[in-house]
Amino acid sequence: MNRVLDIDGKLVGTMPEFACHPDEVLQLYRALVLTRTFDAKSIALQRTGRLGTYASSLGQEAVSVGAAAAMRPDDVFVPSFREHGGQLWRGVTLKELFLYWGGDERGNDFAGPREDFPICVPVGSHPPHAVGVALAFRLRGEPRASVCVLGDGATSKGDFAEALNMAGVWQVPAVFLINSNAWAISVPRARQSAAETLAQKAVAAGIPGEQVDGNDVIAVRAVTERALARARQGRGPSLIEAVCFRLCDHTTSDDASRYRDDAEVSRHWPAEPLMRLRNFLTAAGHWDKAKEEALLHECSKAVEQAAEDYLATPPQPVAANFDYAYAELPAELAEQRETAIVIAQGAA
Amino acid sequence: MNRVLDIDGKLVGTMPEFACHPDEVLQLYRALVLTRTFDAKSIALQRTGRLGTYASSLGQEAVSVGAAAAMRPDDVFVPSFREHGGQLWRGVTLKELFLYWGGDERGNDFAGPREDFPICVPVGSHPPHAVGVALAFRLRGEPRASVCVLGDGATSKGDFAEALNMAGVWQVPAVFLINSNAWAISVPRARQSAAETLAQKAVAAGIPGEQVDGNDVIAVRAVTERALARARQGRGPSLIEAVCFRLCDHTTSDDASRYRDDAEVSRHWPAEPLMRLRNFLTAAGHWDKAKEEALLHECSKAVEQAAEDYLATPPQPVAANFDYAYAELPAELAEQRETAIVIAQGAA
Amino acid sequence: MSELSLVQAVNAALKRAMSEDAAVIILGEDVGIDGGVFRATEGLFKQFGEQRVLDTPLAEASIAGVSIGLAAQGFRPVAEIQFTGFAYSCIDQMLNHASRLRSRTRGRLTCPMVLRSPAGGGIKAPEHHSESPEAMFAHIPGIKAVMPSSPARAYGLLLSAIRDPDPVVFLEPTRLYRAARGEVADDGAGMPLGRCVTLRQGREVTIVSWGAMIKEALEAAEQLAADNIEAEVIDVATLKPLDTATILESVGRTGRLVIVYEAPMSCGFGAEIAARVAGRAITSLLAPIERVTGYDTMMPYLRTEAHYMPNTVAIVAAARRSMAYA
Amino acid sequence: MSELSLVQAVNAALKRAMSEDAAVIILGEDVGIDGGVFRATEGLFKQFGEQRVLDTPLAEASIAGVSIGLAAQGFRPVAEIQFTGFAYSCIDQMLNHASRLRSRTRGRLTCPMVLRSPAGGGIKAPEHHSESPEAMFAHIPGIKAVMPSSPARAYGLLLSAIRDPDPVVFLEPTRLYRAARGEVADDGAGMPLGRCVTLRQGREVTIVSWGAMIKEALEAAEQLAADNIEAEVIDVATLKPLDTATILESVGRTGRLVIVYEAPMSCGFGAEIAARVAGRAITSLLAPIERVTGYDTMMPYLRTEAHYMPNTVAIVAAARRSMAYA
Ligand SMILES: Cc1ncc(C[n+]2csc(CCOP(=O)(O)OP(=O)(O)O)c2C)c(N)n1
Ligand SMILES: Cc1ncc(C[n+]2csc(CCOP(=O)(O)OP(=O)(O)O)c2C)c(N)n1
Ligand SMILES: [Mg+2]
Ligand SMILES: [Mg+2]
Repeated sequence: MNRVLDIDGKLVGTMPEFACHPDEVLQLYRALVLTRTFDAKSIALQRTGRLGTYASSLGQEAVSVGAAAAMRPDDVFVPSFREHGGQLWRGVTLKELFLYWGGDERGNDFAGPREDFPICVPVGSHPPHAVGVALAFRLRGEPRASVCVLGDGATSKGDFAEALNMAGVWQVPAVFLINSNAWAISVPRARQSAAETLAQKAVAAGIPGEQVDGNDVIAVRAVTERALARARQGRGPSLIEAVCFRLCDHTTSDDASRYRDDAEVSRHWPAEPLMRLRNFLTAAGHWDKAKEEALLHECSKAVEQAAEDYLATPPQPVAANFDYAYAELPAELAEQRETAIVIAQGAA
Repeated sequence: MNRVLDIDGKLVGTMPEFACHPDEVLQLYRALVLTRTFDAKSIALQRTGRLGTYASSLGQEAVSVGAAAAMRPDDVFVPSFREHGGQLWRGVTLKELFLYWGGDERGNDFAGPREDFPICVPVGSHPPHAVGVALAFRLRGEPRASVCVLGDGATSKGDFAEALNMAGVWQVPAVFLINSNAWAISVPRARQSAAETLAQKAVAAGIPGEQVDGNDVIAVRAVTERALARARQGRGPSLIEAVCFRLCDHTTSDDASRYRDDAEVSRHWPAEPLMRLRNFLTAAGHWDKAKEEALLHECSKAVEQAAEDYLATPPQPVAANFDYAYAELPAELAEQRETAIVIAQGAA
Repeated sequence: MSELSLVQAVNAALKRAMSEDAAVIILGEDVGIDGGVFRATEGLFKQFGEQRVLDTPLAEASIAGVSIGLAAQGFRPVAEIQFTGFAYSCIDQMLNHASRLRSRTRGRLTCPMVLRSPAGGGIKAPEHHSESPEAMFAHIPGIKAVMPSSPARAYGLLLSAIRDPDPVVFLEPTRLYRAARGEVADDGAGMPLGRCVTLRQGREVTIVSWGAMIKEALEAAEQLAADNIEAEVIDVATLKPLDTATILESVGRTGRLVIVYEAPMSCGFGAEIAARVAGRAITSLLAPIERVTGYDTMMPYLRTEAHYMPNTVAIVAAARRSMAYA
Repeated sequence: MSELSLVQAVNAALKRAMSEDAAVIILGEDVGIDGGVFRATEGLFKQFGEQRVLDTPLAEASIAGVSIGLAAQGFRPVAEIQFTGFAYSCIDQMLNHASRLRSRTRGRLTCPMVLRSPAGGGIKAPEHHSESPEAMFAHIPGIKAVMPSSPARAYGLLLSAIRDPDPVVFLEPTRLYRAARGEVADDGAGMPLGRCVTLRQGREVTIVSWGAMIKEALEAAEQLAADNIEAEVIDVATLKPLDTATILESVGRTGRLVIVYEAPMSCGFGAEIAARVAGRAITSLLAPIERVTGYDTMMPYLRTEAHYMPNTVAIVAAARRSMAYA
């Protein structure tokens, strides 16, 4: 299992090139903290009826932040629904994320990464999209790659196996990263597959697969960078299993205490990704209490501001749902659009 | 790669127990010859417009014959559409096979193996059925197993990966056997998957997988018997890749010369399964020209008789298609049934 | 008799079916210890054990496919698809295999399975959690499609679905899971499939619907009654096979028909009802057949989903249009 | 102008589209060297190379899924599903992703893909090779569904489908692939989607159909003409969005409607046509709406499949019933 920092933030692997620049590591830390701050706020908003069902990424922040940090701006991110950290790193705004989770499609109209895919709710159905995107890059001869993040449960879905196999056949520049957080709602990893590791799912497709400590953001970024480098060199796709743990409920509609012991959760807290990186930075003399407080303050200010902006955003007009159905509104839909507007006006 | 007899029929592996009884081996040989005889007749009937599109098993007879021979009568066979040999061994009659390929559902109403599944046309969609059947055996605590045969192309279908994974999780008594005949219509094995072997697809599901020479019926039976023994002992499912070659066109509607060289086909002829077994039996003194002729005569007599019976079978009444739609005919369908009968009588 | 919510009625029916027939087993995602995300299978894992309540890996196509194998072997699997938005992956298995196993083998193998799934919108859920695909399943020969609209019917129809010798797709109106409560006698009595249920008698206009929209249909009838317009309300209950007779009889009396459904209008199940009436009761029609439906767009995200759902106002308006027609 | 069979017209349209737009690429099973099992892509691999004509592994869901990724990146993938009986595996990808990409992202990402597949029976093929699932696709918001019935329309409509900025499911009538021949001008002119085509004018009864059944519809009109019954024959051509106006206008003149389709009757696309007419042209209807369709059973195996297919006799009878109605 690839690892750079151990639970206490001590160096146990070889430090990748990028991590020799403190700023790079500090940026990663900032991203983890911002993600967790967004997470807390989202849950608060949901609990008070101001956000829809929300999927927390508590304890899994390092997975998509590490992956996104390894990407180039013009690569394409194809996320599942728990990769807030990665989306933020890619340039999706906090407000856009709030809009999405608040049930507003405009949250998917990213001002930043225009080619990134929106969150995918049907589990395991997006890997084929990542293959298509990567195939487009290969056909156009562009040195770009797609990065698809999916869950451990998603690896059981046929679409994932089909996509991985096609990626292998066509040797497309795609990287598949598993957020292996030990649970698929109430189904534990052991009941999801008899495979010892999920990285070995790559063997079926004849592509490389490896595990990485998903709580070690430096390792995740390093491993993803290697995979992306291979992809760009035309050496094909690869699969990475980032092993971590879902410290939160599945979503705000879930009550994990129904199916797993708090004790198990507590056991995994010491391994969570923020503390170890903070310890590492502190030991290296790049971090201290003051900086920590400043960062927390900065993050919560940004999140609070975004939440305000989100809450101040008026809902879309009824017509919007019709106006984006097709490039050109068909006659039959134009009629329905009128009806909808009339009904919305309370008349009928 | 498991192998008992080489191309010339020389012993290169350890002879399995059953093969020490000449009768057992002779039975296998007879099954291979009967299958090929049925095959030739089917193509002849199709060419003369008396049978529908037909999928020949030329050169692949040893795969399903070997698998079926390893099964017990109360196991359940879940075939694809190229396992005539296995179906015949299981007790499906030649007439039933002709009826099926002639476009008559009664061909699936096997008088013999009542629990065997009918031919599955949607490629790769039947592995889940084999898992369900095996799960039923496990839940009832019966020492039975299901054997699913699928093609190399079928291994790319999501349902196969899902089924293999579920079989692994539940440790059901199922054996998945790949008729790895190098082609999926015009798509060569190399373009089907980057996996070096298809046996390694098992790694993704965490179950054992191995290759066997699909032209060596003794080896196929031996390997399948081992897998079935494991399954019956509650030690779970396994995957077997039987490597052979499709010496025929994909089906009678295909013209393989469009996409592959005859030279390649010729190169594989020497490895075909009948000759090597005949050589082995001859060398062992169990076979000679006279016996061969007698067998060929016996087989063609049986096949000709069955073909006659098939051709003499009147088509089903119009009502049949309605009478088997549900256990009880719904009112709306009863009306349609009457209409259909009237229309069939030429009136309307 | 005890008052149960619709999801509790589903749970009671499952428990009853499992108690009376050892061949009944449940499989699906999170149906075990968790009891299903809506608690439809709550307590069953504890009571019947892991041999009869199986959590599956995340693979809908195979949840259906494995059920087919189990059913062919004499089990009566009741498979749960967590939300109908994820049941589309099952269509291939249901259409190409489950629905045909009997006919394909001329009765040798059969497929007595139930595919259960919460359907419909209005619960402010994420995308894909508010789908109404009933018409797709009702188009599949060999399948039966059922959609209850009350706790009592959920209980009775689910029991019949489980006891049915053929594959049944059983869609449960998510919006009513907790909202709908009513007296349910857990007496193991099934309600016959293939029969519409007339929930309210009326002489002037027939309102036909199914699933959660029955709520709005009944509310509309109330409002119409206030204006002395007597609406008859029919709950289709079983979409396939459809009890055409009950609908034709009603329209024969009222001469006016309003069909209400939440799925996209085009090719929704209501189109089939309209087609049958237009094919057999044209002379009794005094006005055009009205359809109050979802739009031919995707279901909007939760913030604006209310605009998508047919509402009482629209149903009342349609009934009035029908009444006003001359 | 040259006389082409329907499948040759499809081939010509593909070749034309690929020549005029480098973004057009083809993928599917056996579409390469083999040229497709019906030869629809014959010669394209040779002419355009493996970069633009890709043989895929055997995985329908991902053939659709990969096309979505390609389309989002600006390619115009034309995916072939070898037979519609295997296209059910694509419904999840088409409904949950292809059809929604534009709406979901508010226009940021779009999905200009075409999913081509031979549909319909009557060619004595094995099971699953004779399916008519058009209604399922026509029920999906965000998708367009097209079904040509002549070489010229196959050519023009396919070109328009490929140039369309949204996902189009293009179902080709297998039975007409070689049977239908006609003059086709390979001039790159597309035919507008969303328009019905009136193939024969008539004052007394309107026969609406699509795909291969147009052949029987026209034959029926001929026979009716012999009895001085003038039937108008409309080819729907584009099922979604539906050109309701043309149908209503015709029924408004004739007052009689016979809808012909080979899919199972219940929830078939003709139900939607009937529902629209019953909702808007009820007063002009002089007789019940007739449907001549496939039955609500699986398509029988080839030996008896002829009994399943609607035929000219049945269409003529339905038209006569309609004419006789008073
Ligand atoms: C195809 C599909 N089936 C079921 C669901 C309901 N569901 C949402 S998340 C989830 C579990 C996913 O587990 P995993 O892939 O491990 O991702 P995680 O939630 O752990 O991040 C399920 C069953 C879904 N969204 N999509
Ligand atoms: C799901 C599905 N897709 C496509 C087809 C059309 N088809 C029939 S056989 C075949 C190739 C199958 O190859 P393989 O699995 O290797 O089996 P083989 O024919 O070589 O025995 C294809 C594409 C089908 N029957 N089912
Ligand atoms: Mg997980
Ligand atoms: Mg093959």
